[in-house]
Amino acid sequence: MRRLLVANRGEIAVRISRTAREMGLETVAVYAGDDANALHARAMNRSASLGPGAAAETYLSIPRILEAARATGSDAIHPGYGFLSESAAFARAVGSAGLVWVGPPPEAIEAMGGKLAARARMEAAGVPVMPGSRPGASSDADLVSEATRLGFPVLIKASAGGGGKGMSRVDSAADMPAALAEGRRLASASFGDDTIYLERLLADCRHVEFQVFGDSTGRIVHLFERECSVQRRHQKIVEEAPSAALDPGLRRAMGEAAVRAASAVRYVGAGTIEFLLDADRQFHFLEMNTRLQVEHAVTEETLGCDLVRAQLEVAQGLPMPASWSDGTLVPRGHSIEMRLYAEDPIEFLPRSGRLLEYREPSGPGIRVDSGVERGSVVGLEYDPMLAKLIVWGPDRPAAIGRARRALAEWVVLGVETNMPLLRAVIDSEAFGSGRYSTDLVSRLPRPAAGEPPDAAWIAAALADSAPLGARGDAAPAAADPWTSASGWRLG
Amino acid sequence: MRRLLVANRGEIAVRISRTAREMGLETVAVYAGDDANALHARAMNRSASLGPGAAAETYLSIPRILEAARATGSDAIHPGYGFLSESAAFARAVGSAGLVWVGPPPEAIEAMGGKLAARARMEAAGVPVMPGSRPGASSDADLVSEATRLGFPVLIKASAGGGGKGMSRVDSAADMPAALAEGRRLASASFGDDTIYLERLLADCRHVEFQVFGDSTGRIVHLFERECSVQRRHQKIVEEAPSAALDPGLRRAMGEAAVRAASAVRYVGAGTIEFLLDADRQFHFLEMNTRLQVEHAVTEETLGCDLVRAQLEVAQGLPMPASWSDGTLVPRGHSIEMRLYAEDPIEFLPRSGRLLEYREPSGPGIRVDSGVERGSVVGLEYDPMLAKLIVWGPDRPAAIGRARRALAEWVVLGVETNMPLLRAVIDSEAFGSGRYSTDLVSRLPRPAAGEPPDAAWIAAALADSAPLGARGDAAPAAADPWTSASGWRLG
Amino acid sequence: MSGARLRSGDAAREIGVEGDAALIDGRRVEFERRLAEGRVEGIAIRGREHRIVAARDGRRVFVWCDGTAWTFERVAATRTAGMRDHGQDLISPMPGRVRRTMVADGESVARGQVLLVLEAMKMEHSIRSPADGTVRLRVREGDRVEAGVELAQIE
Amino acid sequence: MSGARLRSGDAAREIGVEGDAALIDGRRVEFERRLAEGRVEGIAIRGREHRIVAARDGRRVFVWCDGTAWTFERVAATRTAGMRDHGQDLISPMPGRVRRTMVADGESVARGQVLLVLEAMKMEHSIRSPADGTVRLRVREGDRVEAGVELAQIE
Repeated sequence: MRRLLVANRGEIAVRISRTAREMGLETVAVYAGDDANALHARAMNRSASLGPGAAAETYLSIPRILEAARATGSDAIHPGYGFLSESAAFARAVGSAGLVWVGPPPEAIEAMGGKLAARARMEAAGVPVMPGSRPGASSDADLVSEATRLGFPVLIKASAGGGGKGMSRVDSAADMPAALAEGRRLASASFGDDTIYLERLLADCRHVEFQVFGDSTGRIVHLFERECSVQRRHQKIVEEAPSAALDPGLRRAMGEAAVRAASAVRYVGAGTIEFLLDADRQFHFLEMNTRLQVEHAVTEETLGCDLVRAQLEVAQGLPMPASWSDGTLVPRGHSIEMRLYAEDPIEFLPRSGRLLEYREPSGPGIRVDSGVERGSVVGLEYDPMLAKLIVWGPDRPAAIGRARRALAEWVVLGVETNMPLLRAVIDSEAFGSGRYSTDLVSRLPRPAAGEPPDAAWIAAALADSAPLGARGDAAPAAADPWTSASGWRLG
Repeated sequence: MRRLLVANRGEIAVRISRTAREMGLETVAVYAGDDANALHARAMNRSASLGPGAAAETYLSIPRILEAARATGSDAIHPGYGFLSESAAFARAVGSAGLVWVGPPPEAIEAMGGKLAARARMEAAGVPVMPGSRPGASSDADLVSEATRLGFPVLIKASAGGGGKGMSRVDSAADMPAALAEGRRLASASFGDDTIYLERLLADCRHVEFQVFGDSTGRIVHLFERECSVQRRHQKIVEEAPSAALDPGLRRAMGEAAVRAASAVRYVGAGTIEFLLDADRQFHFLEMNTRLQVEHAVTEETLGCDLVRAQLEVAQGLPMPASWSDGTLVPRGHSIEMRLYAEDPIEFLPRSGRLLEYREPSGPGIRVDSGVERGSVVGLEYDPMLAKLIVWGPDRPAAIGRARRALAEWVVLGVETNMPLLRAVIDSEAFGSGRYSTDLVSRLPRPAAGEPPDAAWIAAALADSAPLGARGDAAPAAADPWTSASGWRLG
Repeated sequence: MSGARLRSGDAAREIGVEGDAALIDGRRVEFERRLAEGRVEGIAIRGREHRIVAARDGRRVFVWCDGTAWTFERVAATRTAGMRDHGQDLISPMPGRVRRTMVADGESVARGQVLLVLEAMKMEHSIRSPADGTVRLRVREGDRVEAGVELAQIE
Repeated sequence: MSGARLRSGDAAREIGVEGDAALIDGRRVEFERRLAEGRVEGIAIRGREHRIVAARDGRRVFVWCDGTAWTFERVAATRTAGMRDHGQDLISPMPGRVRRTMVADGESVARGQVLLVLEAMKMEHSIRSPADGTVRLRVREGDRVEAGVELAQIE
């Protein structure tokens, strides 16, 4: 492996290329036509355009990415997360093209990709699975009767889905027919497969996942857990390791179940087993993500490892680091990740614009994995996550203090973000106590804008009266061909 | 302790205030008149001017700092390193003013401050001391005879000195009289005390120091070593932990000697025992630094601790963290610190100017402790260190790869720095092998400027022809009161 | 003394600055500036330091102060009294299709009210009014719009 | 086509840019710009990406390219041929005292040669010639100088 193409964009593309460069690899970026000036396209040794078009024709186009690999002389492809990362077809096509695929075997992707089949397989492997509809139940009548058996509320999920997308809650049998129809429509539209299934919806749950890792010698280990219960719209915004909800016994039991789950599909590389932990401290398999996770960084910080380096090594047939399998690996301290989204902090609707200022926190215990910088244009075409702040501290209270300090150093101007929500979470009593469940965000008081302090009014007046073109102002439109594409502007 | 005054400037003032804020303390900056716009003066909750004048009248003025503490209602003072950090008089004055002194007891500072007396004390405590002139030797005749006994070359050192300042090498008896006269003159001018002594000068040595820490219960521990052999002008520029020169036996022996040394002066707080390790793997006490060290960060990264937090806790009478004294503390991975100086990379002469651009590296394993930002004015009044880059990796080769990658991300424009030297060190075979001694820098080929690549010529032509006032250019002089003070400008 | 009326969210203030003193709705506040490269990057008031980063984009001023980002808009300038307020345009950021209009042309709308729904990149985006006022729609349901097209104006 | 003669260290090049092609001493180099907010922050040449940050300060242009910082000076502009070169001034950055002059007024000096030694803040600083030329000293040994004072000029 000499030249690695990163088939992704944003922070994860930059993050992967950083480790690849540290290993002495050349890195190759790909970009959609409208993304030629994005940070990730400039951050690597080479780059190749994927041509014009939306994601489906660019970052999701297997032929275009393989053509980019060929044109740049790349010999390996890392898919990141999202896009084609969980496409068995892509994994196979990469292999057929004679390139190294930095990911699990396509068979493992397939085995876990169909959520309904995966549930059955996990049950067979002795992994506790969240109670749900039996595999054969597909007609309305069957599913309504299954829902009644499970007890309302239930969740409708797409078998081809995952990551919290396309889920909906149903509270009574009367609502079922309409909800099933809408669920099938959404599943078909989003994933090209209208197969749906039901899961029992438990209140007061925590979402706890285990990092697993396998290598070509057949060894499979877990790399401890991540607590991912801080969610909005079923998507994670704050993660931490370790989870305050686990004691050593539960951690061991869940870790062993995670290894069983990964072993059942002969997993190689980095993957994640997602569990729901209920109020009775019972855990239930939800799904496996057969790729690097957004929140992998909290595992890296507490274990002192580099998951991307291990992915790249294992993809070349090397064994995993010795300390991962000899039982000497012990988490140290506490790590928290906060995801910065370009979205309003109340209704979580995506926002666009241009980052007029962007300055990252730094100093002890701070890591920022970012896909943007000052001047970046934030569009609505892609996932609105801009960057991740990861803090580490010797213990959980120290990590929380550090998170608070780092959030207060992070300057993001020009695009509305969820920063107020992140601060509200970190400052909340529930998060501080460690006793919270997936409804934490919905229980927070809505972040009130309040009124600017005197210093902000004065600074605004000074900036308002400063001559145009002075530093800190946006560039004059004439000098900037990108202004016109910079999103929703108030004229 | 509620409000902490940080009696320092630059990166260490910012770094201390970060931890203090994380602990919920209010922080107070002090600044000399010409430093009102420095980063550290803006980074804290409050600030107080120390009035006009050079360092001697500001950052080194005990009355002015105490007055600032009084005016701001501060109840504790952290001195950082340099300036008043090793002044027993300051430590006493802080205590007398009823404030908490975040540092060792004045008696310990005094005991280690006179290097000649400290050598005798260490010898009595059973710590191997670098062979040198006997304490009574002060006349030229005595010192020449001592030099002959020790064997040339010898080093002349100031008893009141430290940190590599004011040392000079003498190669023969014939050079001694002139060198002694110059040594006394320098010692008197720099430290107000012309007492000098001699030390044997060993070739092929390594500079290895141990972090020690004591608390008010009388417990004293060491927190492992730092390798500090990469020096220019007797001052460190790259440090790492652990040292590739130590095996477990030598590490234990040196650690025990370090604890004996600190115990001999009933040390409390953070301190450093500096040793020279000779080609025969014998170690010799050089001096003790009774303060936080510039390079403390590599200890923090490998041990997973926060030395400033521990200093602040111990200053309030709390015990040191339990894991430091129960034997469970084990270094993990490898950390390297690189000091960015505003100086030319060949003759190491200080440079001044304005940072037209400044962007820090980030991502996994990267920490930057900086005293500057974009727009900062770099003068010649103070120490030319601008910032420190600290990397951590699972092993030494990974840390070196990360250092190389991070240096290549660090954008510093407008002021000449030692970046080319840092890159040359990290890229050198000697550093890569881990087998190097204090002459590493002098053995490097001088960094050749070479010729800019095509991309740089093109970028220069584009910037040269861009309209003034566009982003990325310096602000127009009229809008910027600091241009005229921005250092050596070519008109 | 330069003066302006600025608005941030629901709050509006008359604010003027002369030298190192500001008048905020008539209340005098003395302050010290901390500068970096001619930019104001800090404001000290009664011994308290406030970290500041400010940027301007057209009529809007963005101010980051001690960890919180605020958006200001000039409402009416004292020194330019008499100047006509231009209204606020809503510009399409990318190609798309107008799926629904939620208000009628000429209707009175409140700040935050949804004016129309744009479909772009397979997602629906609600376009809300940036201010109270009268809406002038520039597009109709079903229209395809290019990037940069004016969708509506609030007067 | 804009053109200029630029110097960096010992190297000097005639360089012109038109659109996405540059002429470097007559050699044609095609490139692609990567922009951030109108600034060129990357240049791609034959598929290779070069990260760029550039800043200008008076006559000097600073360019950071893939981890290395370069300083350029305009030597003589093609499009402004005939303009007189102003020579190069050495300006004192802070108060100090001229401890020694190492050259005589009117002497020919080489780039990098020490012209004088300034004592400031208890340290001695060697002031070197930024270019080959004839030196015009503006100060004498023992002179006290304020910040901003011209110490010498190279013609």
